[in-house]
Amino acid sequence: MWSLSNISSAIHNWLNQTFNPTWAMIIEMFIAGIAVIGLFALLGLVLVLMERRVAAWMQIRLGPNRVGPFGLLQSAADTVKLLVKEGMTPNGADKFLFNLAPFIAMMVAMLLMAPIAFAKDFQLWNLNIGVLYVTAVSSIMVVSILMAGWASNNKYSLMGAMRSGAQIVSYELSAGLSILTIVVFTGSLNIADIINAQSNGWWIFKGHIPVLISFVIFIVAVTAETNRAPFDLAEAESELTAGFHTEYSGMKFALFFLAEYINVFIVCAIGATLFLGGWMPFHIGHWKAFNQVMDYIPTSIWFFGKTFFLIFVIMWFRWTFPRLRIDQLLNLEWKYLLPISMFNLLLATAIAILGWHF
Amino acid sequence: MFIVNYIKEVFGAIKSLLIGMRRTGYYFTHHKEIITEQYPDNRNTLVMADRFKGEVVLTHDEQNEHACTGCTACELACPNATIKIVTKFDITPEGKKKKAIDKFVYHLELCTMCNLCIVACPTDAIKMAQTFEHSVYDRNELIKILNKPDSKIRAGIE
Amino acid sequence: MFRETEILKTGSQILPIKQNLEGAGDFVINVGPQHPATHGVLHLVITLNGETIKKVEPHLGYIHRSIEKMCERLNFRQFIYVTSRMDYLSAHINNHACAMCVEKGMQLEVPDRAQVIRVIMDELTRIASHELWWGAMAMDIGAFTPFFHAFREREKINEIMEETCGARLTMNYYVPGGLMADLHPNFQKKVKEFITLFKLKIDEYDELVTGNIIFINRMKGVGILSKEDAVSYGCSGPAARGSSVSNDIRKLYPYAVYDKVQFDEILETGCDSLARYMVRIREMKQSIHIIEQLIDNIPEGEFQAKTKAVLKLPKGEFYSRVETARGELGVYIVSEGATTPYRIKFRSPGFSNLSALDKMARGSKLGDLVAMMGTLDLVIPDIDR
Amino acid sequence: MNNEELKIKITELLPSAIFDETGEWLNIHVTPTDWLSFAIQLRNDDLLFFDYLFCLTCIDWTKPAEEKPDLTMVYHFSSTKFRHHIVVKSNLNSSQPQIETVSNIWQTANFLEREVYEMFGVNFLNHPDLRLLILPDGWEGKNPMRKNFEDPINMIKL
Repeated sequence: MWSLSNISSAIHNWLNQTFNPTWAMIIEMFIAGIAVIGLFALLGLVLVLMERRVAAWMQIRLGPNRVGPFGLLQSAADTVKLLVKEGMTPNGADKFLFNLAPFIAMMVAMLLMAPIAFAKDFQLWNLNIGVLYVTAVSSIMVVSILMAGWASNNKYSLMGAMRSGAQIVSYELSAGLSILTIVVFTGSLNIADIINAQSNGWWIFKGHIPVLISFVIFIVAVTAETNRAPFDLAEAESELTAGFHTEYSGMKFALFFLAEYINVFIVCAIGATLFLGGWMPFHIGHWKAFNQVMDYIPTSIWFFGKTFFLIFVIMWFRWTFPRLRIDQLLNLEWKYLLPISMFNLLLATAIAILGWHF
Repeated sequence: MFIVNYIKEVFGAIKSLLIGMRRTGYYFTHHKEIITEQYPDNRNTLVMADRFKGEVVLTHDEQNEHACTGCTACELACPNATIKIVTKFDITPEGKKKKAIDKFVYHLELCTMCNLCIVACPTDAIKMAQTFEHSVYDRNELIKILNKPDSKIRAGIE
Repeated sequence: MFRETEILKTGSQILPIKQNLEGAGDFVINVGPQHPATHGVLHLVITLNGETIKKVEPHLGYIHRSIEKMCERLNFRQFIYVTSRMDYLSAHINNHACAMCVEKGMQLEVPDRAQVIRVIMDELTRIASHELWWGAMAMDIGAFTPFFHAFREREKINEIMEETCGARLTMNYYVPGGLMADLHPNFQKKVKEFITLFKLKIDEYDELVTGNIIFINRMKGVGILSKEDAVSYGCSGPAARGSSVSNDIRKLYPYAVYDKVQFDEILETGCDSLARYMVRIREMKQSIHIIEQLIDNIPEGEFQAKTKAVLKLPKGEFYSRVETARGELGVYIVSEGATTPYRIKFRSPGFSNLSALDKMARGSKLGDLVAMMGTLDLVIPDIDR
Repeated sequence: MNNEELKIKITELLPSAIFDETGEWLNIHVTPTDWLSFAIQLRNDDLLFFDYLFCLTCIDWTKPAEEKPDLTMVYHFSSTKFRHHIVVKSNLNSSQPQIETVSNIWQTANFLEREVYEMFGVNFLNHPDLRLLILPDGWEGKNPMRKNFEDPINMIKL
C-alpha cells in the first residue's frame, strides 16, 4: 500500500483523471524534478554528515556533535554558511565558463538520476539502454571539471583539471568493461531487466569469479571517476591546494561539493543495481521463512542499504589510503585494471555462453 | 614467470591495502578508543598540571600581604621586559624611609612563560598560576598590576 | 594565458621567473607561503614541465625573526628560551645545545642527575617530533588518518612534559648548569606507561602506512640523494642517514650520557624517501630503547650546578653540536667576556637539508615534491631562524 | 689526524697559514686571496679530505660608530672519513669585503653564503646565484646582522 510504486501510480492515475494527458505529463515531470532536487539536497546533507562521522571515527575523534542532536544539523548549518558566503569570481577568470562549470557538474549528476531504480517499479525513466546511458552521461562530468580548471585562470586549477581529464578518461574504460560483464550475463542494457535477472540471486553470488573481479574493478574505477581519495588527484590538497575548485567559493563551491557526493551516490547505486541486485531482497536458496522475512523489508530500504554500504566502502578507502601519484594512477589503469578487466570480460563471455553461471 | 609474478604482485598489493583497512575499520567500530577532549564542556573537571606556566602572579596571604621587596631581580631576569616594578618609599613606624613596591606591572602580552623571573625571585614572592584562558578583547587588559590595592609587604622579609 | 604580474616588472630579484616564463613549455607555480604541504611559510618557486619538476627555488624569510641578532642582547641565561622557538618540535634539544655551549665556555660541571634527565627529555622530544613528522608526512601524501593516530601518542609525551616542565611546546627547562626544576614525582611512572603504550601502537603505524603498497610506491626511488651529495649539501640527521652517511652526533661525538647508553645509529642505504622514512621509524624505537635504559637509573643528587647569579663567558669561541630530531644543530658563540654573546650562530639542520631539495626534486613529479619535503621534515622557523 | 699532524700537513699546503689552538678545534687564519686554492686542497687532499662543511658564518667586529666593516669569515670543516675538524678563518678587507665562493666545492655553501651575503654584505666572487635569500625582494639599506645596523621601527633599544 505504502510502497513507492503504489504512491507514484496513485498520483499518476489521479493526475490523468483530473487533467488531460499532456498536462498530467507536464505536472508529473515537474513533480519528478522537484523530487530529484529534494533528494539531492537530502543526499548532500546526509552524505556530508556521514563522511564526517566515518572520518572522525576512523581517526579516533568524535566528529560533529555541536549543532542539533548528535550533530545532525551540522551539514544544514554548513549549507547556510555556504549560501550566505560571497560567491567570488576572480578578475582574470573567464566569467561565463567559470560560473557555468558548477551548474554543468550539477546537471550531469541530475541526468544520471533518471534510469536508477530506487524501489520496485519505481524509476524515473525505464530506458532500454539504461547502462549505456549512465556510462555515457557520467563522462560529461569531466567537461565541467576541465571548464572550471581552465576558466579559473589559476595554475593549480589548470593542473588539477588536466589531471582529472587524464584520469576520468582512462578510468571510464575499466568501469565500462566491468559493467559490460554484467551486461553479457544478463543480455540486456535495461536496468529493470538486469534487476529482474537477479531475482534468483545477486550477480555477485551467481556470477562466479569474473563478477567478483569486475566488482572490485568497478569499485576502484568509480572511486577514481568520482575523484575520491586515493584518486583525488584533481583536488590533491597537499599538492594543488584544492585543485580545480581552488578559486570557487560560496554556493558555486557548494555545487561542486554536492555534485561530488551525488556522483558517489549514483555510481554506488549503479554498483548496487548491477552487482548486488538493486532493490532485490537478500534470499538464501530454499529457506522459505527467511526469504519471506526478507521480502517484508521494503524494496527501497534494500536499495538504499546496499548503496550506502558501497558508499561506506568508498569512504573507508578515502580515510585509509594515501594518494597515488599521477603516473602511478595511469599505470594502475593501463597496466593492471584494463588488462585484467579485458581478460575478465573474455572469461565472463565464455561462462555466459557455456551457461556455467547459476 | 611473468604472469605468476604479476598475479603475486596484485594479490600482495590488495593484501597490504586490506591490512590498512582492517586497522581503520577497527577504530571505526571501537569507540572506546576515541581520545577527543570536549574542552569547553569539561572545564569543571579539567585539571591542569601543577607546574603549568600560565601567568605570573604575586601571592597574597589573608592579611593582604605579599613578599615582594621590590628588588627588581625579576625585572632584570626577564628577557622581554615583561615586568616593570615601580617603587615608592614607605615611612616605617620608626620614621625611617623604606623602599617598597608601588606597582608591580606585568605585561602578559609580552610574556613567554620562560619561568626565569620565578627562579630569580629571592623571596619567592611571585609564582606561575595555572590559568590559561587569557583571551581578551582589548590588548590593554593584558597589562596587569599584580599587587592588590593596599597590600603590604609581609613582616620579616628583607 | 599567464600574464606577467606586477612584481615581475619591478623587482630585479624575481628575474629567474621571467626567464622561466620565456622558456618553452615551462610552467611556474608558487608553492607557498600559504600552502597545505609546506607546514608553515616556506615559499618554493617551482618550474614545471607538465607534471615534471625542472627546478625548485626556495624563497625564505617569511618567519625570520633574526634570533641570532636577538640573542646578542640577551644574557647567557635568557638567550636559551629564544632557541625553543627555532625548531619548536625539538625545543628541548635546542636548549640542550645552548646550555651545553655555555657550560663548555664556563667549564661548568653538570650533575649526573641533570645529564640523565636531559637525555631522557631529549629522546622524548625526538619521539614527539618524529610522531608529528609521521602524521604530517602521511597527510602530505594524502592519508589523513595517521595524523590523528600520531597525535594520540604525542599527546602523552606532551602531558609528561607539561607536568615536569610546565609547558607543552616551548618548555625552557634547561638552564646553564643543569635543569630549572627537579622531575615531577609522577614522571617515571608516566614515562613507563608511555613506553608500554608506544610499543603497542608503533606496529599499527606499519599496518596503516609503512606496509601500504600505495605508500611504498609513492616513496620508493623518490628524491634520490646520493651519499656524496648528502655530504656536500651538508645534510644531517635522518636526511643524511637515509643515504648511509654516518653522522649521528650522539654516536660520533657523544654528549651528556650518550656514551653510557647503548643504542644503534640507524643507517639505510636506499638514498630515497623510503630510506629516510625508515630511518625515522627505526629511530623512534631506538629512542624508546635509550629511555628504557635510563628511566630506572636516574641518579640521585642535585639537578643543577651551583652557578653565579650573573654568567660571564670568557673571551673566546665555543661550539657545541647536538643531534636534534632533524639533524645536527650547532651553536657557535663568540664571546668577548661580557654577559651577552658577541655573536651567536645557529647552524640549523633544516637550512642545509632544504638546500638539497632542488637537487633531489629535479626530474620528478609534482606529487613527489610533497613526499620529499615530508621526508626532509622541514620546520620552517628552524630554517629561517 | 690530530691537531699536530694537521698543522704539519697544512703548513705544507699553505706556508702562510697562521694557527691558533685556543678553541676546541684547530683554527687556521688564511688571507682571502689564498682561500680558494687552499679550499680546493682541503677538499681534495687524500689525507685531509674535509668533505663536510657544517658551519659557515661571518663575525662583524665593527664598533657601532664605525662605518667601515671589519669582518671575519669562519668556516667549520669536518671529514666524514677521518673525523677530524678544522676551523678556517679569513679576515676580510675592511673597505670592500669580498672572498671567493666555495659553493662549487661544498654545495651547502651556496645557501650559507647567500645568507652571509645579505646579512653581512660580504661579496662572494663567482658565486653562481648570489641573490637575496631571506630578506624580502628589493631590500635596500644596510645588512641586518652588522653591528651598526639600526632599524628604528622594529628594534627596541633598552
